[in-house]
Amino acid sequence: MKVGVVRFPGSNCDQDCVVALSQFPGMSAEILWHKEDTVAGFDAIILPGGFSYGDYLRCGVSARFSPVMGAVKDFAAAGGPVLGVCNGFQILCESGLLPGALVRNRDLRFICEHTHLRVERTDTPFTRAASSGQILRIPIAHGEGCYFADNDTLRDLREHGQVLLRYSDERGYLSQETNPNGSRDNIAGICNRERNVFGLMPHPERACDPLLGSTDGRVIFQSLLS
Amino acid sequence: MPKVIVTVMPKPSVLDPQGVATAKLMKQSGLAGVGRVRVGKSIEIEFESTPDAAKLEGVARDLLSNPVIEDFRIETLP
Amino acid sequence: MPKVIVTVMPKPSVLDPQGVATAKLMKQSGLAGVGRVRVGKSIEIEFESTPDAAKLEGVARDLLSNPVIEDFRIETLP
Amino acid sequence: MTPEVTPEIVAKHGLSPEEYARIESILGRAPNFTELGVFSVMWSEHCSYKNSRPELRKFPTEGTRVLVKAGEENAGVIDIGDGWAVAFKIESHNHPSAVEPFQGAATGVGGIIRDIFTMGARPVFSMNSLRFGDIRGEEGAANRRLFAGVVAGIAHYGNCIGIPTIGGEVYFDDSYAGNPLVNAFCLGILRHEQIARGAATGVGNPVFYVGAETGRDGLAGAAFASRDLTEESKEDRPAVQVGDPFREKLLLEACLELLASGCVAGIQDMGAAGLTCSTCETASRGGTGVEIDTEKVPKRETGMTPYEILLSESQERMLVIVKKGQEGQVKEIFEKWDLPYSEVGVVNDDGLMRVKEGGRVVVEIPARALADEAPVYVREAAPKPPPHPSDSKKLLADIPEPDAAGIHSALETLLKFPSIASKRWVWRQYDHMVRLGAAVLPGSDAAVFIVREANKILAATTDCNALYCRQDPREGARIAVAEAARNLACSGAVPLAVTDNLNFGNPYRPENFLQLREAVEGLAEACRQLGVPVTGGNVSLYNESPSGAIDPTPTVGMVGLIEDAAHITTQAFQNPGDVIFLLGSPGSEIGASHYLLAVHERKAGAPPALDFSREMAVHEALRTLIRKGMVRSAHDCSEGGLAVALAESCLAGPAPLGATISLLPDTTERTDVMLFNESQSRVIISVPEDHADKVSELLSECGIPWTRLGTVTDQPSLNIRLRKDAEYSWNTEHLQHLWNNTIEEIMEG
Ligand SMILES: Nc1ncnc2c1ncn2[C@@H]1O[C@H](COP(=O)(O)OP(=O)(O)O)[C@@H](O)[C@H]1O
Ligand SMILES: [Mg+2]
Repeated sequence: MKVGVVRFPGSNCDQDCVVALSQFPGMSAEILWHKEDTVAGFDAIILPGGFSYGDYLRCGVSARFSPVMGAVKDFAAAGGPVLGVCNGFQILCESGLLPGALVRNRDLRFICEHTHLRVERTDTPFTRAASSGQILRIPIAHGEGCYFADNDTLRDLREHGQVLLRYSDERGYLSQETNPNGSRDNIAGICNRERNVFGLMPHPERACDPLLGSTDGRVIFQSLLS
Repeated sequence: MPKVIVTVMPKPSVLDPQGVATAKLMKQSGLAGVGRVRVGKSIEIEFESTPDAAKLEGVARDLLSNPVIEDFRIETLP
Repeated sequence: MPKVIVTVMPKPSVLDPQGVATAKLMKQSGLAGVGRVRVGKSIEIEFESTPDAAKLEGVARDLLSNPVIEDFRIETLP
Repeated sequence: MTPEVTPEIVAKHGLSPEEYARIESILGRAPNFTELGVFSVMWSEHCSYKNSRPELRKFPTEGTRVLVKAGEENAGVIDIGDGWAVAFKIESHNHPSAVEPFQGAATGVGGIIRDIFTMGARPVFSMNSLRFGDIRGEEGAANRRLFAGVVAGIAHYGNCIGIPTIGGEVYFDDSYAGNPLVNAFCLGILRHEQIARGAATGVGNPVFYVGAETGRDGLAGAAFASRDLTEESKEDRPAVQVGDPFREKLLLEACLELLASGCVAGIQDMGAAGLTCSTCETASRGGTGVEIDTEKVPKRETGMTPYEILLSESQERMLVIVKKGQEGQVKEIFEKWDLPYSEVGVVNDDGLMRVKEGGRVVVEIPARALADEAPVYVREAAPKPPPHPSDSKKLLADIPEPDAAGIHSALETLLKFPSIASKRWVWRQYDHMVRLGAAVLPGSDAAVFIVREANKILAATTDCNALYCRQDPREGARIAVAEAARNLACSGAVPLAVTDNLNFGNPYRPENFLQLREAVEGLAEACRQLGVPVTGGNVSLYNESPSGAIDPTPTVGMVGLIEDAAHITTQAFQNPGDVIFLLGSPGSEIGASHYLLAVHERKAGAPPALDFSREMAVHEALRTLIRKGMVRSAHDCSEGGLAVALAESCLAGPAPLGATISLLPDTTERTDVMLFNESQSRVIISVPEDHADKVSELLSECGIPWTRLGTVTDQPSLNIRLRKDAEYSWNTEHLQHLWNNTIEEIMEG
C-alpha cells in the first residue's frame, strides 16, 4: 500500500508520519508536495500535523487554495481513504470534508501530553483492527483542538456512528476531567458519513515506537493496511 | 482609497474562553461593572478600488469567518 | 446596558504576518483591489453600569493591548 | 538628509569619545551618520564582547571531538561518531523579553534556531533557561505576566516551526523582578562534510538576501541589549521585533536544501545588528570585501533610509553568498519555498564593507575593523569580598532544630517552592514530542532525544544555581558545570561539550565585573577538570532593574551521548521492592541552600564545596552500574538536598510510589541538616532487589562513599527514619499534588 503524506508549507509532522508508516511491512509512504495537483498512484492520503501556511487567520483555512487539496477532495469523493491528524483534521473541517470546527483549547494554552482515547466504532478503514471500547494511549499536541459542532450536527454524527474516538480515562470513563481541551462530547476524532475520511486531534504516529512510551497508535495504521 | 473593517465574533452559542479570561482580568484590575466579554477579530482592509459588495460579503462569510463558529459584520469607511 | 468595543491593532510599523496572509487569501479567492490588510482583536464588553472612562482607558492600554507593539481605540455604543 | 555627526549624536549611539577617535583613525576621516550607526551596533557589547572578551579566552575550547571551535562560526560543532556531528548554542533574549515577553522570547527562539541551521545543521531540539521574579501573591502579578508571556512565546515559535522543546530550567527570585532571563538553546544535527561557513569567499560571487522583507522593527536591538533596563528603556520600545515562525520554517527548509545543492560559498544569518553584522562578518571571515546596495533589499515599508535598513533587526532573514554561475538553481529553491529574495551585492577583494544606495556610496569601512577590531576593555574588578561562612552550625545558630511537625512542613514548603515545584505547567505548553525523539519526557534530570537520521541518542541539560553564584560566583560556576555533567550521568550519558550563557549586571560596576571574572574562571576550571570543551555561548550584561543587578547567572548547557538505548535512565522510581542507594556521602553543608531560602527566607552562607575527583568518581560509578543494566532510576541531589531528591523520585511517575528510608548516621547532625543539606556529588539510585548485593560490591570497588538507604514501596508514603526518635512520614499522593500543581494554581488561580 502506497500512502501519500502531504507536505504543506508549515507541515511539521510529515516526516514523522513517513517514519512511523515505514515500520509496517507492506506499507510505503511518500511525501506529496502541496503544489502537486494529482494524487494518482496513492492508495491513501494523510494530511499531517503542523501549521500549514502558518495557520494564520484560522487553522487549516489556507490549505483550501492549495492545488493538492483539489486532488484530495476528488480522491475522497471517489472513496479513497483520507486521514487528517491534528492540523490535518483542522484542514478537513475547513475544507468541508468533515463537519464542525476546531477552536481554541478551553484553557487557552497549547497542550502536549499523553491522553487516553476510547474507540467508539470499528466499522471504518481506520479503526477496524481495534476492538470496540478499546482504550488507546496516544499523545495530543495542539492549541486549537477543541471540537465544536452545533447540536443538530452532533446528533447527526451520533446517529450515523461517525464519532470514532473520545477522550476518556484509562478505564474508558468519560468526564470533563478526561477532556483535555473542552471538545463537545469528548470528541477526539470523527469520520464522514461515507466513513473514508477520518480526522483526529491525537497523533497516532507518535505512538508507534516502544522507546516513546506507547505503541497504541499502530492500530490506526494497521487498520488502513488490512 | 476605500477602507473596510470586517469584524468577526464567536457565535453566542460557541464557548469563548478568551472572553471569559479577559473579563476576569478586567475585573481583577479593578474596573467596576464588567459583564460579559467576547473576543473576536478585527480585519482592516485597504482597497485600491471600491470592492464589489456582493463578493466582499461572500469573502467575509466563507473565508474571513467560519459560519460554524463565527458571525461577521462589515463596515465601510469613507 | 452600555456596551464598549475595544479594537486592538498592530502598530503600523510592526510586522503583521497574519494580515499579510489574510490579504493573500482574499486575493486568491478572487476579490479584486485588495491592498494592505491588518488583523487585530475586537473585544466587546458589556457593562452593568457606565464604566469610568479613565479607568477603561488604562485597562485598554495596559491590559488589553501592549503599547510596545499595538494601538487601541475605544468605541462606546449607546 | 542624514543628521550631522555631533558629540551628542555620538554619545546617543553609546560610543565613547575614545571610541569615536578610534573610528576616525580607522577611516582616516570622520564617519557619516550611517557609518556611525554601523560602528555603534558592531561595537556594542552584544556584538563585540568588548567587556568580556579577555575573560572568554580563559575557556578550554580544544578537544578531540571539536570540529568547529568556539568563536569561529555561529556555533561550535562536535563530532558524535559515524560521520555525524552536532552544532549547538545558547543565546539570551533578556531585554526584549522584559518589554514584550511573548514576542521577545519567541524571537529569541527564532534567533538561536537560525544560528544552528546557518551551520548547515538541521535543528532537532531546543531547551531554555528562564529566570523571573517571585510569581507568588499580589506583588507577583507583573512577574506572572512576564512568565506566562515568555513561556507562551517560546511555545508559539517552537511548536509552529516543529522543533521540539524538550528541556530547560526555571527559577524564581526577586533579583530578576523586572529583568527576566530568557536563554534559548538549540541543537542541530549534520554530517561532517555538511558544515557550512559564514565566510564571503570567491571574488565576484553574488550576494543574495533571502527571507522576510526588512522593516523598521527592532532598530538597533544589539545596542538596546547593551544598556541597563531603566525607565527610559520604555522609549526604546520599538526595538522589539515580531517573529514569524512560519517564515522561519520555510527559510530553514530552503537553506538546508540550498546547502545540499552545493551552490553556496558562504551563509550567515541576520541576527543582532542585521544586515550590518552579516555583511562585515562574512567579509572579515573570508578576508574579502562585500558590497551591497540598499535599494535592492526587499522592504516592507516605504521611505527607509540606508541607516534604517542596515540597522534593522527584522527577523527571519539570511545572507547567502552564491557560487557564481549557479544563481539560477538558487533562485529556483527560493521560489519553491515562496521566499522573497534579491541579489543585493557582490564579493570583492578590497577588504571593505561598502554599502550603496543606488549609485551613491553611503558606507565604506574596512570589514575587519568592524567585525574583529572592536575595542577591548579589561574592566576593573572589585577586590574579592571575604567568603561567607560555611559552617552549618554557625549558619543555623539562631534557628532552632525543627520538631517533627517542622520537618514535615519544611519538605512540603520546599516541594511547593516555585523554583523546585514541577514545571509541568511550562512544558505541557511545549510540543516536546514532534520529531519522534523524546525518549525521556521533560521532568527528569536531563532530556534524552533519539536522533533518528543519525541513529544516535543524545542527552542535554541546562543548569545554574544562581544562589550559589551570588554567594560565591566561582564555586557556583564550578557547581553549575558539575551539576550539568551529573544530570547527564543520571540519564546514562557521557558529556561531550558545553555552551554557556553569562548573565550579569553592568560590567562598569567593579563588583559585577568581579562576579563575571570569578564565574568565568570557575566554569573554565570545571570544564577542564571534566574534560569537556566550551563550544560557544553568549554574554548578556546590563541585567539590572531599578533594585540592582541580578544574581550572577552563568547558565551552562551541556550535551552528552548515550551509547545504547538500554542505558536510558530516568529519575522516577520504577518498581516496588527495588533497593535505594545513595552514591556519595550524606553531607552536611547547609550554606546557600534552598532550605535556608524557602523555609527561613535567607540567602546566607557559602555554597557547598565541590571536589572534582569525588564528582567524577560518582559519575563513573553510576555509569558503570547503568552499563551493567543494574539501575532502574537515578536522580541527583540538588536544591532541597536528599529529602527533596527522594520525594521527587517517588513523585515523578504517573502514580506516586513510596519509599522507606533509614539513614542512621553516627553523627549528632541536626535533622534538618541531614535531610536538606546540599553537599555536592550525590546521586540516589534504585536497583532491582536481586542486584543489590552486587551493586554494594561494585560501589565499594569504585572507592566512593555510599549508603544503602532503603526500598521502594507500593504504599503512597515516604518514610524516613534518622534516629530512634526522629521518624517522619509523608503521604506521597499529597506531596505529588503539591509538587505538580503549585505553579498551575499560581498561574491559573
Ligand atoms: N559565554 C561564551 N562562552 C564562549 N563563547 C562565547 C561566549 N559568548 C560568546 N561566545 C562566542 O563568541 C562568538 C560570537 O558570539 P555571538 O556574537 O553571540 O554570535 P552571534 O553573532 O551569532 O550573535 C560565538 O562564537 C560565541 O559562541
Ligand atoms: Mg549568529
